[in-house]
Amino acid sequence: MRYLPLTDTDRADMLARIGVGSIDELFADIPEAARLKGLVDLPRRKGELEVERHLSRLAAKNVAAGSVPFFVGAGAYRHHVPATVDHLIQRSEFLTSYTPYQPEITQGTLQYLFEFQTQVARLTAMDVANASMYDGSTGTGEAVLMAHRVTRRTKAVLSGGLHPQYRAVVEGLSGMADDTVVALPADPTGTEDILSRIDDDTSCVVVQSPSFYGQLIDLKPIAEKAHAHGALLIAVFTEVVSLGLIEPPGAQGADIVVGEGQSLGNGLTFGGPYVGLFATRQKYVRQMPGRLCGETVDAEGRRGFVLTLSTREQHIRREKATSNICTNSGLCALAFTIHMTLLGEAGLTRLARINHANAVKLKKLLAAVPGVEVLNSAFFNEFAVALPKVADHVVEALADRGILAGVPVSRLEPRNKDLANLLVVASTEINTDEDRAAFAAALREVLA
Amino acid sequence: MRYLPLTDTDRADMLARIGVGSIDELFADIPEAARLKGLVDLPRRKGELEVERHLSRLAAKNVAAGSVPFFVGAGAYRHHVPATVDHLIQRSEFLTSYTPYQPEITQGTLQYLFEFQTQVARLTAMDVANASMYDGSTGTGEAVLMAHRVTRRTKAVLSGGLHPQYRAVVEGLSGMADDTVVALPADPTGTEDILSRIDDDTSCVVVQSPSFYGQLIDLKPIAEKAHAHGALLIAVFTEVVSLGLIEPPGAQGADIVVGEGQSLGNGLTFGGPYVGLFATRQKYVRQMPGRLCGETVDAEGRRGFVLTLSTREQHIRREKATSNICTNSGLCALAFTIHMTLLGEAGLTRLARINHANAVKLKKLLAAVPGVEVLNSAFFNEFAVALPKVADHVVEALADRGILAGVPVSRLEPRNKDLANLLVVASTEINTDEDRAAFAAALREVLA
Amino acid sequence: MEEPLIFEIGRTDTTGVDLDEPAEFAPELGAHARSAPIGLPGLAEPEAMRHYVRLSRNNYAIDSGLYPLGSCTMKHNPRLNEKMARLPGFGDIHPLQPLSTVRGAVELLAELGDWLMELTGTAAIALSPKAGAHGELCGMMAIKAAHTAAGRDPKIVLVPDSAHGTNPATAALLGYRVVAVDARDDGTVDVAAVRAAIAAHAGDVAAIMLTNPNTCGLFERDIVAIAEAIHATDAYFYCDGANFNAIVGKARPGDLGIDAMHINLHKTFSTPHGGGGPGSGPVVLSQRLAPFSPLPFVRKTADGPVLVETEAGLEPGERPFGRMTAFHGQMGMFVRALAYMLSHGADGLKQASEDAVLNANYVRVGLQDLMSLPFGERPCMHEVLFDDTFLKDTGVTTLDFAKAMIDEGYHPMTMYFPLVVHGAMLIEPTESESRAALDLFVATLRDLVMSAKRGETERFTGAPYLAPRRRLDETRAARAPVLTWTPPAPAEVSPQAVE
Amino acid sequence: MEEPLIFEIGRTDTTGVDLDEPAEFAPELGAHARSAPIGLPGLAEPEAMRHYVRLSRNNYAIDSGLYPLGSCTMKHNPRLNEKMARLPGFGDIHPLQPLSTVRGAVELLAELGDWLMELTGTAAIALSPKAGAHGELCGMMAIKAAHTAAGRDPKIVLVPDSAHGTNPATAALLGYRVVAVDARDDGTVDVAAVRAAIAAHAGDVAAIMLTNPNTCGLFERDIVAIAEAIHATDAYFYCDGANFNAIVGKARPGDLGIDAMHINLHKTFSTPHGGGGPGSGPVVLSQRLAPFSPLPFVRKTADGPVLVETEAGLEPGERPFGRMTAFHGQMGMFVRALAYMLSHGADGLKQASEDAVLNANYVRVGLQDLMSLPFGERPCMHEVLFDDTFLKDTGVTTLDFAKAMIDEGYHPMTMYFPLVVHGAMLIEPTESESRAALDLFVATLRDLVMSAKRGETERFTGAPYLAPRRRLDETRAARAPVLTWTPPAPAEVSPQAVE
Repeated sequence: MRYLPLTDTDRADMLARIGVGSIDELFADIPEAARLKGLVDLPRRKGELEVERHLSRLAAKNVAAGSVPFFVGAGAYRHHVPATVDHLIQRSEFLTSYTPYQPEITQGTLQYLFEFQTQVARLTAMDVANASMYDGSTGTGEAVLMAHRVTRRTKAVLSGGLHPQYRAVVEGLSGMADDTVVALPADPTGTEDILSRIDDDTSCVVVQSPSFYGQLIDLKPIAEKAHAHGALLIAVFTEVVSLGLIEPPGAQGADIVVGEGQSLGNGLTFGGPYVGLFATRQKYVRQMPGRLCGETVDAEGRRGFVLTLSTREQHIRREKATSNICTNSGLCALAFTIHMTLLGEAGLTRLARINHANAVKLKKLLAAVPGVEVLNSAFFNEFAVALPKVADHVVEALADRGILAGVPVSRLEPRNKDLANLLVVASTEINTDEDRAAFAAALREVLA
Repeated sequence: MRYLPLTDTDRADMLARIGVGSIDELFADIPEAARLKGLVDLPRRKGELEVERHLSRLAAKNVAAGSVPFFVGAGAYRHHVPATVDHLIQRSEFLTSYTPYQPEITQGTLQYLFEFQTQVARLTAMDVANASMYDGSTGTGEAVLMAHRVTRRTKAVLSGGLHPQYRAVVEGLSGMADDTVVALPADPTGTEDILSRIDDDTSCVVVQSPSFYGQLIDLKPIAEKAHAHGALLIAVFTEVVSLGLIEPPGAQGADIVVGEGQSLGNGLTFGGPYVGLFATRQKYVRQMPGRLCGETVDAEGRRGFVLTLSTREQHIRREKATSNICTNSGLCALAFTIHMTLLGEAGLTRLARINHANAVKLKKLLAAVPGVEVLNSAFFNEFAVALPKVADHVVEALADRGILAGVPVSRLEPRNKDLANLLVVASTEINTDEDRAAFAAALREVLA
Repeated sequence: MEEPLIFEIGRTDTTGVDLDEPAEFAPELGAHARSAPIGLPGLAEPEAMRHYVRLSRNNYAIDSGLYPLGSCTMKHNPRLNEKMARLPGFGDIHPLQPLSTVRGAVELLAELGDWLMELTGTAAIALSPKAGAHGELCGMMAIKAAHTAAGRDPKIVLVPDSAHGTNPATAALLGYRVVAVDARDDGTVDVAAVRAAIAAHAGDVAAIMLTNPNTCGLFERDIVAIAEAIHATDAYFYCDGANFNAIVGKARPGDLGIDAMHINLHKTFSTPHGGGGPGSGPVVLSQRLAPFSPLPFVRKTADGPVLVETEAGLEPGERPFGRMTAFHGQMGMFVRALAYMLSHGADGLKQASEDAVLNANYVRVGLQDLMSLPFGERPCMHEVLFDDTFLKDTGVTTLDFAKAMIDEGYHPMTMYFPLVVHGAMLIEPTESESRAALDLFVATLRDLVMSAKRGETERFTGAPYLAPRRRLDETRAARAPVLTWTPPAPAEVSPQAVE
Repeated sequence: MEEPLIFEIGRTDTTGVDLDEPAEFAPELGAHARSAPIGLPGLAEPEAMRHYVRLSRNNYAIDSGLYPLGSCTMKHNPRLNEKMARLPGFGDIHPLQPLSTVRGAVELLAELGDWLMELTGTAAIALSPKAGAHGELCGMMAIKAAHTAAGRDPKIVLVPDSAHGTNPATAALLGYRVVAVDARDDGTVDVAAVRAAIAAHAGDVAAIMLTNPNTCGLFERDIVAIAEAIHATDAYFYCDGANFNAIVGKARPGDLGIDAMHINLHKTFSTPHGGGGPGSGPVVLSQRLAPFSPLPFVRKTADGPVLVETEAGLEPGERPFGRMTAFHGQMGMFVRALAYMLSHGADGLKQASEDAVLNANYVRVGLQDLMSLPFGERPCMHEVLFDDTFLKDTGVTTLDFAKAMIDEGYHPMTMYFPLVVHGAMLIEPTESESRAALDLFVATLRDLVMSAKRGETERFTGAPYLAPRRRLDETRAARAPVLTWTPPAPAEVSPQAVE
């Protein structure tokens, strides 16, 4: 087997050296009855060529986003990632290294994590960021738990503009822990009255901007009301590129900022692996979940980096840890950091302007299609439209025409019939004018 | 521009430091009349996404070999290359390093070249090999020049089984240098009488086995006759995998062995870059062209490697060099060496057996098609068939049916009408039984 | 050469990406436009390339050396898997594009699930957990949901002291109280202790969380009896599958009585660790827990596998406890893991487990006369645990010993874990190492031990000497944490120095 | 850690590739089956990965540091180009599959040719040469063919002493006699010397081979007059295009009167050097030489570009001199070079040349007070040439100085070339370097110069100290060459030692 360096001769010699007669003697502690006598009922080994054939056949059954006009967002976005990013993250020294618990020989990982933390803190205008979470949704769940620890309260208020699957993650975790979740109804236009739901029992308010429906939300009044009641504002975003153009949550009073970082450096890959961004105020740092990389010096006084504040973490604190989290999303964070470094502020802001301009163009085209109504007054690269038909069917009809047109809200909110005709569409820098024109023309056709 | 780190501020500051008023002052030696005033008439710069779109559009106009049943050989072969190979050759330290003229900091390159040389010498059963040539065809041209240097004669005899484009390369070089080339007529069956063409003026005999037509040739009598007349035998191959199964040229008396190494580690890429293999006897080493890597020690006595015998080379000897060659095919040689190392003798011989078995299967299938005659009595993974129609048209008709069926000999020998119906076909480990059955069925259809 | 931070070399007006300003820009941002600069430096592409290549060269990696981290399983990461994960049909599909356009992706989820269920002998699988600890959370949530569904509300989870820290942390996250169960002198859990704990908390035990093979590198030989005791009190058996790689193809956890187990795809099935992630922690579930598997899940139908994403799509008997994450889990890792399993096959996976165990025992016998085995000279599974008895009176600690390994070209083993032995050193060579590599490793460690015993203390206490950094001051880092870069305060300048 | 050779660690029965023996094997090999083993060791995949990763770490690379090799042009190699070359539509097409199935490939050849002809102001292009020296050969063969076609047979080629060695070697290969032309004190060719040489060999001069910008880093300012003199005697002007990267977008060689010039795609258009190749050396040709361009070539037609592969396909006026290589040239390099040109565009290519020249002059002024410029303090093109005058009486040679740079983290500059100055040091920073990188480089070299002048000789004569190897014994390597590995002779064993 190509991955196993031992030969049968090695195996025999080594067993003799160990002093056992057969390999099964080493497995003697497994109860006899449970020991497998033959092989499990699965195929035998395959050469590379056969594995490639098998998996390529499966891959070919999927429509790659890059092969069609593509407008799907709703929490994951198709952006162009420079070839340098994928090259660098495949460097053996990054790809096949472990968590940097031995800092003397993992300064490479530690330094990029420090760069990542600083980039995230600056993007969000917060004091500190951690070394990444699994993704935006689980990060949001962790943020709510953190708010509970900070406030010693257990009620979270969730905006109706929060991504429905993020809401589900929070509800699942809080439900299990007997905490309270107040989830407001779906709010495509960003006009819900969330202020009135904040009271002295509230631990945190969770607001997404741009919202799941694309609407930009003014966080300042929410932060003020929350703070007045001793609650925290958790600001969420799923499209990090928006921060190149819109006011960052940290400048609007957010206490914890959680975001999905996939847009920078990371592909769509059917939903994972992605990279959760997590930032907060300095004063809450010891309540943060996840890994943190900090600066220090070595025995010769040279600057170096280490994982730090690990007394918050499960491997030290066990049941008293701030989270059970162990893994971060290291390699995805590296991709994020490299892409962000290539962009720089000049590139990021330009990328954000292109995204917004493309979405504005798309909005105009779609709004001109009879029966279509755009719901959002202020948006970044994504917005919601009300169709005169069930959105799910329209999307399928467009897919048949070779256009991936967005996400029908019913896919995530199937029980709310009011949302059946809503479609969330995104347009990033990857879309051409031809793509958008084809979308509008096909939509016109399907709705006719 | 993303590849240019200087900013306009840098440029202005640097010009000031240099003490010139404008960049054009640095170009003042260019005659005024020839200085371009504006930009050349070519498009402006493009972002990555646009470049990808442009080139992907061109690429999509080609039929990738891996997307269809594929039987094309005739000097370049489609084999499966392990993913590890392409990963390793893209390591920055291999990809973006220069020729190892500073051996202290290029031991990586030098050591793999030493491994490459040893692998090639063993494969061919020769004493020494160089660090690679551009490809098999130019290597053959160099081998003939080397034979002229060794024998101090100027007449080369080329077998009719030599790849026609290899023949053209030798003829071109020799023609320019006023040397004599005796090229025998095309010899699909390996039955030419080459022995009678060897005389005391002959510098070398150039024989390919497996021949361009796939025929295996017995080199021993040719070597004997050549040596009896003071001439050298240059043995050529285009399919290095054959050496896993057939008697190597070195064991048959060859004095110089030249081959194309593309089959191992390297893709088809429309004909280049490939890697020429070049091996000879110890006694001729100082007449060899190309780079050589040799073992030595450093100032502390540790083993190390250097480029050596460079007094043969142009950068030292100038017009007295053994060749004008400067570049080798370093990265392709690395791919070859890694693939060869992964295979090892066990893997190479098994790969060769699979190739041969597949070709035998294909031969049986094609021979059963009415009107088709297989011309070769002994072959490796490739053979020639005589069709009842013009081969060129048959190949086009099969391509329309989605099968890339081989090379019509007329593509390379358009003026020899006797060869118009000949087709050279190859079957390597990439072909499945289904591929071969589809080929035979389609051929039956086209010939019906 | 020292490599600065991007903040020290980059500039906010430099970019390594060529983008044209949009031809028209009539923003519809309302009042939400950014009002201040961000402060993000950029680098041109050549600068960025060099920066990150140089950083990488300060890292140790499995590709460049033996990485004997016990319980972390640093095995070879095949590049075929990387290539497969990057096929556009996997790498470039959106989690919410129409299901009719991702049939192959759903088939892959089903196929991966089938492999994992067959290898573990279980009835259901939740693929979505993002990492091992997330899988633990998922499994324990399924257990809690099952108790709730049965109208029970037990409060206790039994966890042995040798467990990974994630186990108690996970239990605590769900409001459970953690009760320790003692181990025997031989390093395995005592079934009598389990029974005693159950009796002491009669009716209030929700589950036991047990790692098997355990973190001492030993197979819990009473596991069937433990499972029976747990089941007898209507509790569930959660198995931490971190060490499943020792027994793949040799035994199936489902056959041993476990109810839930996460599988670290990066440990057992070779998806790269990537400097600390991403992971992937699918959870297999017994028949009893299967109904509670979270959304999304794959349902097999006559027309092929179907992805069930919401409660609206449920059929009778399906009672998912909720959702662990947005979307469907770590697809990129699934492709890699499946490529690994297809490559090995039933025969290769079994052989890999055997080789992993063989290699660990080979290291054990190579060192046991010089180092100290806390539980005697008995066979281990895929990792061998030493304690620091052999360093007694040398002035060298486990930490020192580990750091000295760095100077010999090795990554240290896992240190001070598990907590149940003093100065633990947990060595897992994995099946990826050749015999020659093990021989060299053993010889090097023997040399280090002799050196320590000879009193060459400074070789250890000052180590590493040859790494990119000498020992780092972790206390200083934690005391006043510096977690982001801030520009140095401008130096005091005398008026004359200002131009 | 020292890494052995594969022959020392591999075994012939080990393989890192899984292949099944063919189900049936009835060979039709005649009497040609191999009769003896080959002796090729194999490694399992993890071993091979580690072996080559470790080897790579002993290499210096442009991705990890400044690589100021004059005339070699070590610039940034964009990974976009690597990605494009690997598109299956380019990487996985056979040179002899039907032309109807490779239309995009032929279009790419045409497009690349158009860019190169426009940038050089020439009429035709031969894409197939495999490297720069092969391009020289091609260009000189076209020149020889043109003479032959005109019924002439001149025997002399003029080559200045500052030329690359490939120039005289190429001329000699074609049977020409090489005659040197002198340079002026300012490092450029004297048009008077050219005229004198032409007069001395009246009617027998076939061509001049001139590098421009030349290898002293200077533009041949009399190039137009030289071209006129050459053309007046019915000879041709071959230009070595190795340094074309200095003037792309600033001037066109065709406008200056050259008849043939090869272009090193790896130097000017960033295809990777790959440790010594593969290269690619397309040759542009003037109208006079265009008919002689070798096979294959691309002919533009109303139906799009057509690839002409054999003489049977020629049209009137096409008189190719033959064929340089099998197939069509270095397609993989063509894709990369075109990606580079598309990325830069007309504006970016010009800017790149300007930045290359700017960077070289910035280094020049940073060092000229301490090091010695053989031709005075005048502007240079893309590279700056120093001689070893500044090392006089220090006991430090150019070689020592270069090796000491290694210890400072730099690859040395080109040494002892060109031959026309003593102890030459030719520095080409390229446009890929930032100003900060240049400042550090200049500071480092200034420090080294001061150190040499202070008499710290051993810092130089013993250098490098910090590289994977100390200085290597090249004499020993050449005296009794060891070019392949042979197993060590078995050690003498006493009978007792045999088990």
